[in-house]
Amino acid sequence: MSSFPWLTVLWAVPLVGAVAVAFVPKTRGAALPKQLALAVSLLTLAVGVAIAAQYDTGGGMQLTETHNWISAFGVHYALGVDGLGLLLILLTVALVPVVVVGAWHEADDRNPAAFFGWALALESFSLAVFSATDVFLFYVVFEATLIPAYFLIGGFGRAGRAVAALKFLMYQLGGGLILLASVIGLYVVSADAGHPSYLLSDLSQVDMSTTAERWLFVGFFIAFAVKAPLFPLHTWLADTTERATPGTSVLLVCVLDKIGTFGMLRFCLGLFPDASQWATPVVVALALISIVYGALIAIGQDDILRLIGLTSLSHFGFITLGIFAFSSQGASGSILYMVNHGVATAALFLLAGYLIRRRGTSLISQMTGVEKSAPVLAGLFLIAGLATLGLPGLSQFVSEILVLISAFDYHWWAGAVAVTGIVLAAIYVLWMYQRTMTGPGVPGIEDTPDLNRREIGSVAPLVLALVLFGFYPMPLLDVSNPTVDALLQHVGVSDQAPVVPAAGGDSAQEGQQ
Amino acid sequence: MTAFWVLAPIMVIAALGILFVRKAVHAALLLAVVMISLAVLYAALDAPFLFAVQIIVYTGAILMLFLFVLMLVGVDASDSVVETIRGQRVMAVVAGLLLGLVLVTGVGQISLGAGVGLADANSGGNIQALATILFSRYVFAFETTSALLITAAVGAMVLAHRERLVPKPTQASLAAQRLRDYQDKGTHPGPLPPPGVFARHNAVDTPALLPDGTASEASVSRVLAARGTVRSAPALADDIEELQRQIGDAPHAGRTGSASAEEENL
Amino acid sequence: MNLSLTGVLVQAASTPPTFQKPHIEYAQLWPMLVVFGVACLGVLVEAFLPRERRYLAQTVLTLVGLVAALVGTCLIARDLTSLGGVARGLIAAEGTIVVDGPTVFFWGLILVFAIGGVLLFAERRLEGGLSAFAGQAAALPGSEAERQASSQGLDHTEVYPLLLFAVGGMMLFPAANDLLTMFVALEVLSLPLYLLCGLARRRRLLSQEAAMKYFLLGAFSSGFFLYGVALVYGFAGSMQLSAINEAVRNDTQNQTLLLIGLGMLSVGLLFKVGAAPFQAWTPDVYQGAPTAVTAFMAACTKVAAFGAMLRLLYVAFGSDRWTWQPMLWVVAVLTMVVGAVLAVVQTDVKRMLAYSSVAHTGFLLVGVLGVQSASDMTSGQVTSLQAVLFYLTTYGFAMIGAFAVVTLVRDSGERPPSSPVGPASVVGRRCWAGSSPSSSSRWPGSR
Amino acid sequence: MSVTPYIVLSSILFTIGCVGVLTRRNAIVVFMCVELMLNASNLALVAFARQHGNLDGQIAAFFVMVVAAAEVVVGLAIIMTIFRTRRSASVDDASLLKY
Amino acid sequence: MHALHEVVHAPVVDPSSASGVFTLLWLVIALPLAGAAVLLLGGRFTDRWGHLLGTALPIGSFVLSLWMFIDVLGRDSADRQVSQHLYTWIQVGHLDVGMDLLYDPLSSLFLLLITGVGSLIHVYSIGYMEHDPRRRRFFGYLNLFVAAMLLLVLSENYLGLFLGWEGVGLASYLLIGFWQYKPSAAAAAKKAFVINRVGDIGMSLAIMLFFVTFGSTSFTVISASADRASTGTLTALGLLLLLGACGKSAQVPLQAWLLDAMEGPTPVSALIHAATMVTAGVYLVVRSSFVFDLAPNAQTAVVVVAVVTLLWGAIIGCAKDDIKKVLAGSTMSQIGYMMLGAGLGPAGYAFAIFHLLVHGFFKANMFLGAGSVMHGMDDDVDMRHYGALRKAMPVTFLTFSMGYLAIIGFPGFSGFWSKDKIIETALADNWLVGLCAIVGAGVTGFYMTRLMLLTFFTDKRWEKGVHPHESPKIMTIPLIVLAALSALGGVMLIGNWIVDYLAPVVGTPPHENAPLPAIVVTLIAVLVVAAGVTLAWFLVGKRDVPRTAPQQVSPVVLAARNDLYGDAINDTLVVNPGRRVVGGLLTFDRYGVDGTLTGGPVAIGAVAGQLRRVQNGFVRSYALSLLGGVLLVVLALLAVNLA
Repeated sequence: MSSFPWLTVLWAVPLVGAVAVAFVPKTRGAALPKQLALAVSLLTLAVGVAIAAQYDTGGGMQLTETHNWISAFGVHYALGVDGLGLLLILLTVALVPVVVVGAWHEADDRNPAAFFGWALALESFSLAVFSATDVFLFYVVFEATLIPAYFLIGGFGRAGRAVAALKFLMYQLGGGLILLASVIGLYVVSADAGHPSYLLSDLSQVDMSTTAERWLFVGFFIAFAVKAPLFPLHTWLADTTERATPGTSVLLVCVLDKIGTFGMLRFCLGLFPDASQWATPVVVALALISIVYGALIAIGQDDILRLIGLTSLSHFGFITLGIFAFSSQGASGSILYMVNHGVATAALFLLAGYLIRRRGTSLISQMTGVEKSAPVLAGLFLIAGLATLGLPGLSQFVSEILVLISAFDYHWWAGAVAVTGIVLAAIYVLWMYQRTMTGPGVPGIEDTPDLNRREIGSVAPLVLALVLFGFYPMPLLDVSNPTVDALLQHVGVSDQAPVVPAAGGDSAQEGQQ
Repeated sequence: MTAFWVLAPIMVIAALGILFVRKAVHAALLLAVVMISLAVLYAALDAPFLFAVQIIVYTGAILMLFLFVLMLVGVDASDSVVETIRGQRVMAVVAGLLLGLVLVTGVGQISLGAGVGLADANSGGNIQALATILFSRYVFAFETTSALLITAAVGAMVLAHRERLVPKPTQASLAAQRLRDYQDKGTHPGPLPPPGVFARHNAVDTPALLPDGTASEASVSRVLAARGTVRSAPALADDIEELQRQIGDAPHAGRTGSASAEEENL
Repeated sequence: MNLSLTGVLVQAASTPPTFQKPHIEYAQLWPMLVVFGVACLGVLVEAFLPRERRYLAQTVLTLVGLVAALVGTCLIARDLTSLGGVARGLIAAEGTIVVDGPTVFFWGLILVFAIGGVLLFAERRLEGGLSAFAGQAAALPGSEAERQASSQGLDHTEVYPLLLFAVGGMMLFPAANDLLTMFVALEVLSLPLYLLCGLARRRRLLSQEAAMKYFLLGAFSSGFFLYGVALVYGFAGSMQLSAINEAVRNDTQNQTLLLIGLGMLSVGLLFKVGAAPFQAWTPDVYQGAPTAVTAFMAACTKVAAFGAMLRLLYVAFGSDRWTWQPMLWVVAVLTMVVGAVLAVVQTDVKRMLAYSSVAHTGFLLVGVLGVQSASDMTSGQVTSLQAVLFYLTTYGFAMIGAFAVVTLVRDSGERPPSSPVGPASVVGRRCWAGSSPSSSSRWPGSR
Repeated sequence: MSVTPYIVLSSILFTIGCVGVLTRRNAIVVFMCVELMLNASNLALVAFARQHGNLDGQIAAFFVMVVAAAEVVVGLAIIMTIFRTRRSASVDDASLLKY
Repeated sequence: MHALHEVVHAPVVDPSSASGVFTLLWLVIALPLAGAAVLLLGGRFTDRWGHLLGTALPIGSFVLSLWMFIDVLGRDSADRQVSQHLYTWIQVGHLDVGMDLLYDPLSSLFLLLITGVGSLIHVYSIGYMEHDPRRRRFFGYLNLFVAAMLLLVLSENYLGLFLGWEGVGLASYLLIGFWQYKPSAAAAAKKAFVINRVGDIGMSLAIMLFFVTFGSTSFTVISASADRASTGTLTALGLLLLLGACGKSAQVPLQAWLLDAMEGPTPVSALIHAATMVTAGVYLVVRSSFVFDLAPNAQTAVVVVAVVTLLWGAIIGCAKDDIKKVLAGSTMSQIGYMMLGAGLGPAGYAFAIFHLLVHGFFKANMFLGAGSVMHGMDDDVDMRHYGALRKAMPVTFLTFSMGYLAIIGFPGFSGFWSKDKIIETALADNWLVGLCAIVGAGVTGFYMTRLMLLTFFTDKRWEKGVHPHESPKIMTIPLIVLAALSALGGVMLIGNWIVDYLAPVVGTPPHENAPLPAIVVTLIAVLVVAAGVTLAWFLVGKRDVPRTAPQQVSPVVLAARNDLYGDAINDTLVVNPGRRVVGGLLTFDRYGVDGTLTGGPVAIGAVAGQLRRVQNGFVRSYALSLLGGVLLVVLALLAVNLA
């Protein structure tokens, strides 16, 4: 394995790009920053692909870099990827070019250079989050992501965005503060155990008292539950997606919020396995509430962006459910779900953005019959929507069924409650589609232009991925499975055997007698 | 201790006086009483050098500076008795009493013993001993105080010194300016007419009458005009008529009329 | 009552006491001396250089002086181990000053922030070539003279020497090894600040009011400090911190004297750091003072005062920790709550930052509470002292940064957050909120 | 000779100074009350110097005088400035900065 | 169900791996799928020839299916199961789901039905949709449907089946809502999908339970070890599968969508909502025979659902004036028969499938016929506007008649054989169920006769300007083919062929002693049907039919017109409470959740707003607070140390 610092390059490229984009002289025209941003994001994508190419699906942390940072606290600059990190990294590097293309004109009336600069900065920090293997480093970049996110929300979008940005920031800071307390607590625990260290590999070996472990778990979990978000910490989500630009929402919901569930897997399970199991009933209950509650609330929305945002509440409920069901199907399903949800929701957000741009309103009740004049838009919107509702053949189904299976495995009622989510999803997706796309339309609807090439180009890769991974998800599962196995082994659980073992020689004979 | 028991009540009374006198100057003078009494107490406490410094520097220089500033601010300025901040005075007194109680009881309970006395330390002379300490152990602090003094000087300069940015106008230039204004803006170059000129009254609230009999608004202070207390000069004509009637007939018989009036007055 | 002036004078004449030339460790103290020296030079520049050349000269001179002092501090820090002793320090200037690790650290910190402050002082591109300081402080606000001073581009370049004097006092403050030096340092650092607060070019009324409030309350609090000095001196019989420590350790009598004295000393220091309930001046003064001064003041004063507080509480009263820790807990909690709660409702950004600095003071006080001796800990653990020092570092940078942004935004009104100013201010504000990467040094509970 | 009476006197004077700061409105008088507090401290210092038989207290008192001199200059300059602006030396009038 | 005691365990699915022609099994699915992809992604370039491609590919699949069928006929009956492993679809832990295909007698018949009838309908659609500007897309959707349906019946495991299951649902959704500009069409499409989703809950949970119980979703694995699972589990599985089947096959209580689904173009109704997709539920039950055979309670549930639906659909069919809705009600009813057969266990599986096949023929035939009528009547669907069309469109009339005779069970026609067998088996199983089945047959006779009379006989009632005409050849040829199949479908029963053919999959029906001789049952059924026909003749044929439906009708008719209040029940029980829950949750979210979480800061703000008043700007107040602080500090120190 080469010693080239691939992961550092991975987050450094977009960061440098962000600075470069932000400081492009205004006199050079509005297009230059966009082109530059696109180039940078594609370059990052290339780096991501290069990393994926070097990744050995055998599992374990790879491409690691470890340097002392603050030796007094045992803080390291440590990066590494495993299956989980790699998938999320790939998701991120793939989504950002899509967002750049998709949001090409979103910031035209303001400051495009700033918009794309912040977007790249967000990418950079997110990539660092996904590759950090030091808790402190993770915390630092975890918080750093808020800065670009705040400006993306507060600077661009619709009226009321400043309030939304503030609400976003307050929730995240609240969560971050609790996380900070836990991070400090972690330091105390590790220092008590001998040598203070923040390295994941060291921390996972530390023996903690049950009480300490539980407290720390709760701290970490709350922070991630705000991020993810889970009921009842979700109210920032809808406000934010309603006010921000769709591009921002994509970055926020499809990349940034994944940090929450990523953290649950990486830190809650990785560092506090016993406490995670202890907390499972509560977490599962919360996840189930999120699934049903998010879907029900989404049904009642009239703002299309708000609706899409709230669907994510439901989906994050699924992801959390899978994580805390403690089975390989659940964990792998959750990882897959993160990727698929990212892709599907990104497509949905972007298309909703195009729709709003065309119709001049985001209210579902004021849109009708768009399909007539913009069939491509409608078709893509439908596919993305169907992916969201977990239609088999589209990638989200695979993850959803894995999570459901694991939930059912955990307890039958968990599966039964979670599965109602798929009906509710059908209601909100199809009702939204029905009210926006179908019907006789309003006068003048014929003038609504269909998607142009740029717009199709931004969504087509996403839709393609949805279909591809719906029918052939194994490339993703191959990456995630070893990580999940290692994680579950660390937690100390193994999959439950089926009630009736597969037909072997002996048992079959018994049946005949 | 005689000096102490004599001076202590005086000092406390004088200090309390500072709290109650309304005029700032009185407060300054009462402070001077306290300070000078302090000087005496210093002397009683084997601090002759401080005795001198207290009188010369503190009372003589610092307090005088206070007085100077008081003069500038207005020597007869006095505080009103009414307390404007609600509850401030009560709270201040309560807090003060509490603090005094704590301090006095706390300090009064201490048992310091007889005390070493300064006979040894002052054996080589108080001033010499002080100087020795000052220029050896505390030399750095001493030098640092120079920074304080420079700061004070610079500060006073900054806040009080005003540079003249334009040359002082001479009389000639002022006159030239006045005529230039007349030329440019039509400003009246001469002095304004005084009130009452050509009117029957020369009171300040009576505008002067121009030769054509109209009132000259420039002759009355704008303040009065704003207040609306300017008297109308033509209205005063009633007054004249009245007088004329008293004097007697028509104006053409003025002379005789006036003569008869004089007779009446007599 | 041997009151006899003549006798004293006769004594003085007859037996001159033995005097020994004091030994001053110039090699270790020269950064401070450089600062004072350059300040005096600055005054001379003010006196002899023509007005139009003063700005450049003062700026360059001040910066050179501060940088030189900083370099010196670094050099001293490097040689610190060679100075020996358990505390890795040197008691200099006849025992009135101690140069040890924390001292040097505080020096460095103060100098760095002071350089930042000077740069803010010298900033005058934003207002059409005018600095943030009044053209002529003596001219009445709104008068013709003031307008003329502005139009002629007059500038109080005296602020640079004043700043340097203040920096000198700040450097002396945490290094002082006896109460007297500490008191002098307190005044040396305070007086220039009182003056600087009143020199704003804009909103002069507010600025002057801030100066007066700061001055009156500062003098009031230094009165308490001084009385505390007197009482502690009365208890211990000496001004030296080590002697006081000795007395605290041995003398169980006259505890009230000690306690009242300690309380009053604390009041003086708590006032300087802006802890509740001594925080009342902070918002008003921070708001009224020129922003550059606020930045300088907020960062440097707090560093210096915390340095002095650490030294006082731990060197002089360290053996009597249990007496003052409950009190400090109360103050710390009160400070955190008051700062955090009141910051929420402020509409003026400078006031908000002031309250945030109050809240930070509370956190720092918690850190101060946790300071313990090195032997109590396992190796590799972070000491509370380190934490406080680190926190001060980050806090200072955040404050300078935040106020620098305020300076920038001052005239442009409310800018959309996408402008280049926004990010920096949020970084600053987030540092204030204490949850950003840069100030994640809040380790109150580390044991 | 016990110095306790001196200390008690000094604390009384100090307290009076404190109360004066709180109750008087003329800025100059307020400042004079601060001076009274400093003087009270000085008295305590000098008394303790005698008690302990070393001259540190006297030196301190001397320094206090120097400091007070500088402080008075600065303070009065500030008060003068504000007086010239507002035509008032009352500390209550300077209350624009609040809330 | 006493028959069960004789069956110890169900046949095991034990396929051999594919060879020969069966290696092309994937191509059967791939061809229409490719068609769908080309047509949907190709855009306008494919407008000109898209429909031809879209028709050719299913025909290709049909040819392949036929080839395989012939191949398999030549094999030994034990050797008729073939599976093909394409690739690993999902593999996590011991969940290992392959993209596996299973070709066995059951799926072979379905293959022929889907591709055969499907191809015919494609051909028909070329004509029917000729003037629709989006014909290409229509063919794309149809191809997508065919591919999904083929996947459904070919998949070797439940997850793959579910993939096809949802795929046909999607296609159904797209095609019902094909004319999206009609709000009713869009609403109907959504309704169909959502109700199907409710059924999918059952499917999903069944899949989960399969995995948890057997560690696999493969038919092979599950059928081999099903007998070792507890009866409770198997019953649960059966009920869950039944729920899924109800959704897809429009069985009570999830029947409400089917009538609305008639908003789609008529070929869609023929293919999806009559011949193939809606029968997927029956396929599911039959395919899961290894579960149902071991879960008698689940079987009983199937029978109950089937009987209720059979009557429910028939009653609805009696009252509707919309020709397609009558056919839809009829479809519902006929699927009830199939479900009934499937619910009767090994005795009925083969007959259920048999009825399914012939129903596919005659119902497709009739739907296409109805489409042809509509084609001639300017898309009018109200039978009260028809009348005496037999002369105007003779081919349609004749072909429709074949279907009519088949569905009412006119002796000799295909429906006669299939329905008769089911009635016989039902009667043998339980006389009440059998009785209901016979009554259903009578009602079928009534409403179908009514339809025939209103459409092709009686007086002509069409408006001026409407010129009924025969459809073009491209539409009538498929009609003729289907009519022939409707008439002759009974040949499959010759020598009990279909029962033997399906035996490896569903088991051999036990020999039982029927309570009545078969011929008696047949006679009774025929007589009941004849009664229904006669009744229709008297009620409809002998009277004048008003152009508008009379409003003064009995409550029974009113209920039937309103789909027996299916929608009203749904609204009352589910939709309205749901709305209220959503509304309540929205309020709760805003004020409860958000209010609580943001309420804290607001309270702090209020307190702080009061507290900041303390900062009153007076320096003396500050000094007072400072002095207070001094006291605090000093007293705290004293209190701590001197107390």
